[in-house]
Amino acid sequence: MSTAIAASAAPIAHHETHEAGFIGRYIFSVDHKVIAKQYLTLSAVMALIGGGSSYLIRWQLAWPETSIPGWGPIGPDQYNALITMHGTIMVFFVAMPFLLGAFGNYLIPLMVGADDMAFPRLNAMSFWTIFAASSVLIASFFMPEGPAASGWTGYVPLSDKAVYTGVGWGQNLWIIALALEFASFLMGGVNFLVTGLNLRTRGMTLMRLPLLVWMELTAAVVFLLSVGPLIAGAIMLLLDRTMGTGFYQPDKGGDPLLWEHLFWFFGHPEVYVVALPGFGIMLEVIPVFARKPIFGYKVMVYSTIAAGLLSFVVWAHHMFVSGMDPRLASPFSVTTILISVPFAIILFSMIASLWGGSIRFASPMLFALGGVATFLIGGVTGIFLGSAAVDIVMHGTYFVVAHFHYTLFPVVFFGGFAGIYFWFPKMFGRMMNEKLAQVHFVITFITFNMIFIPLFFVGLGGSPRRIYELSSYDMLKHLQPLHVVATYGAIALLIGQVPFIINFLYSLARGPRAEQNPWHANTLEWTVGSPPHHPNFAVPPRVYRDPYEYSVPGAAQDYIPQNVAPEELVDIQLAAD
Amino acid sequence: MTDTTHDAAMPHNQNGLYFFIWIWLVVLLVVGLSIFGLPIPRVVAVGLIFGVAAVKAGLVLRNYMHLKHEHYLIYLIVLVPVLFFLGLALTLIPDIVFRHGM
Amino acid sequence: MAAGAHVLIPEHDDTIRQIPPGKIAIWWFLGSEIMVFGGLITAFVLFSFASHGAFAESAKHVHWKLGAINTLVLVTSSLTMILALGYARAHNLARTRLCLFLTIALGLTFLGIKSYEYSSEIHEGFVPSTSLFWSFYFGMTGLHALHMFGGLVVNGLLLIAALRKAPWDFLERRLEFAGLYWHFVDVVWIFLFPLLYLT
Amino acid sequence: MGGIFPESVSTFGGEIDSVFRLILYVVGFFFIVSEVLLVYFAVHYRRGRVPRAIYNRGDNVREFAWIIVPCLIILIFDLGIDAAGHRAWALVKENQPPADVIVNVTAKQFNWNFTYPGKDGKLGGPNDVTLENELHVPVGKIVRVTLSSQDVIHSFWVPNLRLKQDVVPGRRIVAWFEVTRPGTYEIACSELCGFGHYSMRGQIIVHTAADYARWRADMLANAGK
Repeated sequence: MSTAIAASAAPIAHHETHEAGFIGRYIFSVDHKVIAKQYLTLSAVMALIGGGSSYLIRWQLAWPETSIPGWGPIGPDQYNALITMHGTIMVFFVAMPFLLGAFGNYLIPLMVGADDMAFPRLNAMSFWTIFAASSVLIASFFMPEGPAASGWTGYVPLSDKAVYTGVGWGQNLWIIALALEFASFLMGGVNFLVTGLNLRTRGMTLMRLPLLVWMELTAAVVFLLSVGPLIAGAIMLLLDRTMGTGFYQPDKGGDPLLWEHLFWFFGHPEVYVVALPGFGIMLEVIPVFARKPIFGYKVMVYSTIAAGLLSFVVWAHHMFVSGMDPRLASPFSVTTILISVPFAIILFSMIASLWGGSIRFASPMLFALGGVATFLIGGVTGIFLGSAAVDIVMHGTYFVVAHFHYTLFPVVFFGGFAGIYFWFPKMFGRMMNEKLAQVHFVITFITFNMIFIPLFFVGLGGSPRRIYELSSYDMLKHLQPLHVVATYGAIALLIGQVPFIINFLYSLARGPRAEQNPWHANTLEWTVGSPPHHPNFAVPPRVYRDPYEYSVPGAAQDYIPQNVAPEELVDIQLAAD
Repeated sequence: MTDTTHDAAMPHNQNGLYFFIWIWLVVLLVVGLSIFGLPIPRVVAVGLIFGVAAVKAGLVLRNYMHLKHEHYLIYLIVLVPVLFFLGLALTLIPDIVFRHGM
Repeated sequence: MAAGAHVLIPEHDDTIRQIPPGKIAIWWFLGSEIMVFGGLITAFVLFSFASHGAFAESAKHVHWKLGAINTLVLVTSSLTMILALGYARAHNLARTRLCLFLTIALGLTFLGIKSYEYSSEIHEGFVPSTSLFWSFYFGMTGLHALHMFGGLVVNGLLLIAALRKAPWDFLERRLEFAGLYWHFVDVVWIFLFPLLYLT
Repeated sequence: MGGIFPESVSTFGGEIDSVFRLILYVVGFFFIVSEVLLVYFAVHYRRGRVPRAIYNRGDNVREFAWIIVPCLIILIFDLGIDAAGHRAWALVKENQPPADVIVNVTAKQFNWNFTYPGKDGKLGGPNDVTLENELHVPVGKIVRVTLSSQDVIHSFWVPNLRLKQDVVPGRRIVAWFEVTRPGTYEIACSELCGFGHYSMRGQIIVHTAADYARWRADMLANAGK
């Protein structure tokens, strides 16, 4: 059956790859699988920088008067720069290249049955653009006045004039890095959409696409349509900083709230740009390890689209107390609450998919379920912030910090690690060590909660976020022990990644060879070799069924890959009988 | 993936139509400019000028960009962003135009 | 492999796949461009309402006649661009080259007039930092001019391809995609002109 | 929420806290149900116990009702939360009651300046008095603060009052509160405003009526000198 079909795929060489040397094959490759690995490497490097900065931030918050081991003391201006860079790096240079760049690039063509992205060279260009963006961002660390220090939201006028933060070119480079990053994902997003919509193989109708593809495509649409106003806003910000214009300066007739609106018009959808692919990974993993179809595939697709559309009409809930017209608050409260419904459907369907399953707790499944369990906390705490009245108290406090880490960490890291453990055999042709993976999960799960549950209480206690020292307020001093707990958690979380790094690097070189379909999964990427050769499919595959046909009654095997023709199925059946 | 299957729906030689549309575009430009000179209330003039601009844009989109022969997906790709940015503009009116609190 | 007998869902119901990939890509790109210019236009219109007539006052200093000429130039370049595609479809190489050449010439004329406008305005003392209107004026027309420039580069490459007798299907397809972009830039100007010059 | 929240000392603080509690109970219930189901399903349907899964796709209405009905219930509860929240929001932010005491608040990097009416009892006159980082108000009176900023966006945040309002340059944003208990409470800046953001601390000193009169007389006398 499928094994035989795919085995024939292996020997056919593609004129492009076999001619190319090392540079052509690994550096300026146009193969989506290589580009995906480049994205993965980039996001790993950036995650080390972003995660390392969280160590400095957490140490400073727990023991403000001490010098940070391995670094030295940091001042308030450095602290602001660190939180700015931590946010910018984690959202734009870790989450997006990881979930969209790496997994989207690797899996969309394979899952829809295409040989490569629709525009391979554009794909390479989008990677090298984000590479340039990352370089610019890292270069900003070495500017004389340091990197941008106005928060990852870059609120004006703080970011609008150098005098307010004392940062000159660091902030300009921050804008340029973001602009390049947006350009990169504009190219990438277009490529995703064309690949997912037009390069589907025969029989791969829209309603047979794996949910990860649906979610990546929705994320791409949401990104493409939401980033425009922020690009316009960033152009205005750069002009303000370099040409002396006054788009955001009230004394020149400008308005600081314009930036907030433009930023959050993008910023909220951006959360879904990151969250949806993370869910997509969990949704690929859960059916495989529960040996069950996803519960309510179609409604899940519609919910995804609904969440994508609704994400454009909720942005002002970030601005309830920003000084915008208070009459706007209640309509935006309602839309914010409405958007919880599609997400509730997605999460409940994930839980319902477990019912009646035969669940194997391999490491991808552990991370996927851990992601669902923790995202629920992020989801329900969002209701507090979505209610305008409670947001008066919660806005700008550590409650917000804990909330968005509880939404983004589960999708980016629990989802992302689930994806890595799941597709590592496909990507690198070797298996990872399961014991180390489980240790990694247990440490990550416990320490993550240990960091952010205390921070909810710091926020409820009234502590504003982004403050260098809690002890400058008498009313907050009693919250200090919570910060200490969180910092122990953060350090343990960072150390807890060591088993993963060891596991990854060791398995890369020495892991046992992976079979073509080690998890007995159905989607098309498992019907080709591990790792796949350059033209992914020797013969364009043909799709006959839905992506999650596990444990079909009467079938000999508990999985039926998408490309198994009905008559082949009959043959298997007869042989089994 | 070839273009030919898709473009078959489109009549072949359309150069005459393109000239015709161009004449309309020039006429509408003149119309827009003459509204600018008319002694009518500014609000009405602005409304008319943008009406004319919208008609011109529609002519270019439908004929030069062949939107009238396109799949509904292409319409969606154009219309959804227009709706989103109009929504953005409407939502910002109370803040930017009336400057709540100023 | 399986024969056609077991196709569970007929292939032709899925019309999206029949759109050429390049076309769908360029439209997605234009969709996000609509949001970029939409954001700028939104900001301009709202600030214009908020300015209590200051914008209209400043707008008296822009050279609306030059703007009108430029509109004519750009609309005409759209015509030559679409004619280039029309002639390419008719496999008339000489006229395709001529139309492409005219498009580029008209585009350069537009940029020339635009830079003359800029320099005379700057001589009159209107620079981006003069007032919010001028910030928008220079920002929006500058971004538009950058888009024009990008389009000119693409058209120039296409002209070179046409001069080198590139295959027809290549020329037809590229001319269509470059044309979509060029017409979009034209549409943007159709709105920018009344916004900045006439109101 | 004693112990977790700072003590509430404004007239509307209780309203906000009760909306918080309402949300806590509603989402807490659904949260616990979801987590319990998640863990129960995961443990109950483990491979060792259930060798072969049940094939159900949840693609008919009868099965999917298991998802849709809870979601509709959540939606109804959510709209209830919105209604309750709207009342509290309108009370705090939308309706400005007539003020007994008015103070202008000017935020700048990294200070709060509080400007009080001078002898003429009106703000904006030549004899206004400005104090740094100290807001004196009487208990049981409606205080209106007009917030403006000289440089960047700050945020006027008094946890005990349950009042937060961003201070935006170019705008004069009005907020109100009525304190129910005399005492000294802290004002924090809760919008990143530069390197001194963490130390942009102010105090709100709530006097009894008699104390307030005495303080005001002293202040005017000092200002006259």
